[in-house]
Amino acid sequence: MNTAIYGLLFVVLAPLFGGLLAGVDRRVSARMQSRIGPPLLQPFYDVGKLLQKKTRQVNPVAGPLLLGHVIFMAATGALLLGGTDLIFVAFVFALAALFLVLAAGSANSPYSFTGAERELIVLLASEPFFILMMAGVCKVSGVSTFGDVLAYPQWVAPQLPGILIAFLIVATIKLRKSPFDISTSHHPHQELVSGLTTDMSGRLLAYVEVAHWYESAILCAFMVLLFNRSWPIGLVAFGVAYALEVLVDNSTSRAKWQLVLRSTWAATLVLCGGNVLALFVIGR
Amino acid sequence: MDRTTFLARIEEYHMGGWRLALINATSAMSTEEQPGGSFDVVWAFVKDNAFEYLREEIVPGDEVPSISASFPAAFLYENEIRELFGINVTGLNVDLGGQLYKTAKKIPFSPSAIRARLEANAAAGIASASPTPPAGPHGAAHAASSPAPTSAPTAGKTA
Amino acid sequence: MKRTVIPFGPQHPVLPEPIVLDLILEDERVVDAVPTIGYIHRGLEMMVERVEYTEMGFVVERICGICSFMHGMGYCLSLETIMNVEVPDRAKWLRLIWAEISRIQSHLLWLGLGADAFGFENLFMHCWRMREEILDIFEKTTGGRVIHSVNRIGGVKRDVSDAELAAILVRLEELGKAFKKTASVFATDPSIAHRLVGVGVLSPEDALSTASVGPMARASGLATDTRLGGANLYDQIDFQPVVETAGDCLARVAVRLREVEQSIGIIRQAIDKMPKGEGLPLENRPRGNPAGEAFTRLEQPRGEVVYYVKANGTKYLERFRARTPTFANIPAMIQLVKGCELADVPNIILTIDPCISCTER
Amino acid sequence: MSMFSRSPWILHYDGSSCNGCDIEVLACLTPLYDVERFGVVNTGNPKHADIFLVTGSVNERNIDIIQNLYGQMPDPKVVVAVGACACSGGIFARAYNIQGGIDKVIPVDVYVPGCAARPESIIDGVVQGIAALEEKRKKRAS
Repeated sequence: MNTAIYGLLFVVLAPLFGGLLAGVDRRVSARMQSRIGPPLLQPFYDVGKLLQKKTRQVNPVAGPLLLGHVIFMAATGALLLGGTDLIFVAFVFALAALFLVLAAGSANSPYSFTGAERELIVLLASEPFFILMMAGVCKVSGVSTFGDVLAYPQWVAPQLPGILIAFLIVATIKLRKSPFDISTSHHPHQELVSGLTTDMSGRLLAYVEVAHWYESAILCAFMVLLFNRSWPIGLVAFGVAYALEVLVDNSTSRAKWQLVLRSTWAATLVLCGGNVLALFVIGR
Repeated sequence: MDRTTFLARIEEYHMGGWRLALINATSAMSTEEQPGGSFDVVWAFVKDNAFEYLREEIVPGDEVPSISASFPAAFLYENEIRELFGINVTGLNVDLGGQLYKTAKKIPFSPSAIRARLEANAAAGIASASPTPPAGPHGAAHAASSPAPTSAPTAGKTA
Repeated sequence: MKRTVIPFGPQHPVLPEPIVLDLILEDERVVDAVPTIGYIHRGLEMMVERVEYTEMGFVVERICGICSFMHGMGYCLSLETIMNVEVPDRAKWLRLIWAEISRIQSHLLWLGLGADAFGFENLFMHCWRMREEILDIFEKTTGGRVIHSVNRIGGVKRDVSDAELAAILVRLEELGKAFKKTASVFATDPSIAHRLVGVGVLSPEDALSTASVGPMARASGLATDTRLGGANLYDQIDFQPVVETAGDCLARVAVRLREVEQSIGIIRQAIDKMPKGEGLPLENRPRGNPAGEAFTRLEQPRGEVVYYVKANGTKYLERFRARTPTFANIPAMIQLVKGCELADVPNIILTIDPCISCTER
Repeated sequence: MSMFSRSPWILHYDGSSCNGCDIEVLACLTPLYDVERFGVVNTGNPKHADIFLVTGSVNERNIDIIQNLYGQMPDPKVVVAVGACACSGGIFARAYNIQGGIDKVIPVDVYVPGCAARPESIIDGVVQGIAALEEKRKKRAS
């Protein structure tokens, strides 16, 4: 009963959290570029405007697919906090991301399509990370739901150093930060125009934005999971990680997809896989 | 124009390691000698700080050989003079087929097009250059009375 | 292999100006590129029919808003050659100083755009912030930010006081310090190297056969610099052309980085050497109409520009022609784009520093 | 007051301009002018844009492009013609290949004068564009 309320709370509050985070991000980035930057609530203004705009659907399936993208992103968070099995959550998370790829791929524009192809490439490399991460957390704590891991009396993180480092790399992809923003980018000056989102307008683009807010909140929840004994420390850890991402975003150029693929696989297989493998070997 | 001598001179520049600086055409309006007008075409080359050019007088319809075999970059200039002046350049390595500028009016720099514009201006009372070329050592008469086109390349000034 | 055609342009965020490259891709590798231009073709060369030679300079300045000063200067130099006008010394020096300031402005602008193309927005912002300093100097001395209109046939329209020149030196000194930091980021950042090293390599032979000019040729080891001819007082300046040998995108960036510092040095020498004082003559205005022809060459930020002016003794010129550096560099660009990856296309296009409005006139 | 006034996204297209206005449009984004303060984003993608900034005049070749870009922008949308060339053809109005200002092809809501238009006036043009955007939204809603 209690956990279901947490799930509902996530659905309602996560967009606020994600939107505000995006607002802080834009302002901090602007400061790093010696600009003042937009108001803190700018992401909300943007989405509000997009909802008022006329929507051009290039393909009738794009709308439902993107709605699915938002719903499944929200569901991922709800299921996580609602006490569902962690591995299952990781799968739903992957499914949510897949909806965006399908929606972008359904548009008949080369930019959107190439963006979808690139997104799929990094998705294939990064989604196993979340499954391995969950496996690691379950192995260390011996329990398999969010609440139980948080109630576990010992720290999970010290036993998962590889996963913590890999988390930073994968989060760069998930948060669409340079150098790994190859499928779409927050600053729209790349060779694929706006990549995945090139053909989405009005309401559809708003869905993508909102889903992205959910995604940020889910990553934050994952961080709390890793720092299980105290959620304020988890939040701080996420804050530090996010600050690092912003710093890296502002001090690197966009990588090419081969490098992205190599580093994601390295993060997933070597760091994360190695970490989980070590747990099983030592734990035996 | 003397095609063989011209291409031989071009090849000399090529072998000498010169860089193609530009191919430039100028339309001269009709005169008594050339009722259809003519073109004054310059092929200019640069090496270190030296700037030299070959000059030919071309009558509309004359065939001008492409120099893209010796200077591959010439294709851009040759497509340009073909499209803007209507000069009949043959044997290009890259033929853009009139798609380079794609101007609203075809062949806008040709003697007849210039003449038509100037006459229209004069008729409408808009101040513009005179549709009849001034007599004297310069202008259209100059091109007609210029030395034999395949004479030694004139050393141009560098600025 | 599946082939995709990506229409790169005419409207594309990486390109501030319209040019079309139809990129034929196999996966993400470009197998062919077909260029189309003409979106900015105004036919301003033919405006000589209706614009008197005295006013044509203002049209020529607007061939391009980035090298506006140099275009105006080139036009005036051509007519001064035809009309045999001796330009006063101080005017010549002022032209040289403004020309070098234009070079710094253009290179900073380009470095920013280049950084933006490979996804380094922060560098873009910092380069453009420095560029605003240069624009401020321009505005103070000429009255315009991008279009200056200070050149006249026979000299320049405005004087810059000695005190102002000294102040410019101080500002450039400051700028030079800030620029050094930014330049070191371009030169040493590994993520930039990942995008630029070994990308779009132009060999010295290819640079010659594609008739490349300016930083494009100099990055491939050719020491071509029109300023070495010594015209326009450059014979009184001590400088060496900036040459790099790698021929890749990073080399082209490096040439421009070093040229910014070189230009600051040239301006310093010029201010040092020029005749001082108030009320020195600035122009010798010619009388009558020009007759004759002239080829004028200048080293613009993007490379050698060639002007051809033919006058027939009337107040309307018979022919004006500008062969701009980007026009000369397009064959090289097309050659480099073939065989590269989609992600490299913006870098290759931008490292030639394309100025399409120059190209199409 | 709706969200439109707080989040005008821009699409910039260079008609046949000399680059002067284009670089001034870009300069608006950079630290000295920083239009992102007002929520302005240079999208580079017609499907995301609210305000169409056009610099330079119209020639035969870019008519289709400008109409196409305008057509791709979802309603409500406004057009801001930046610089003398976009307003009337400017100094190039007399050139043979120029047909005139942007309003020959698409409806223009705001004209920004200048050769080249200064960043301050471009920002002013965008602000006026926002007001026009707001009106169009109201019309659509009613």
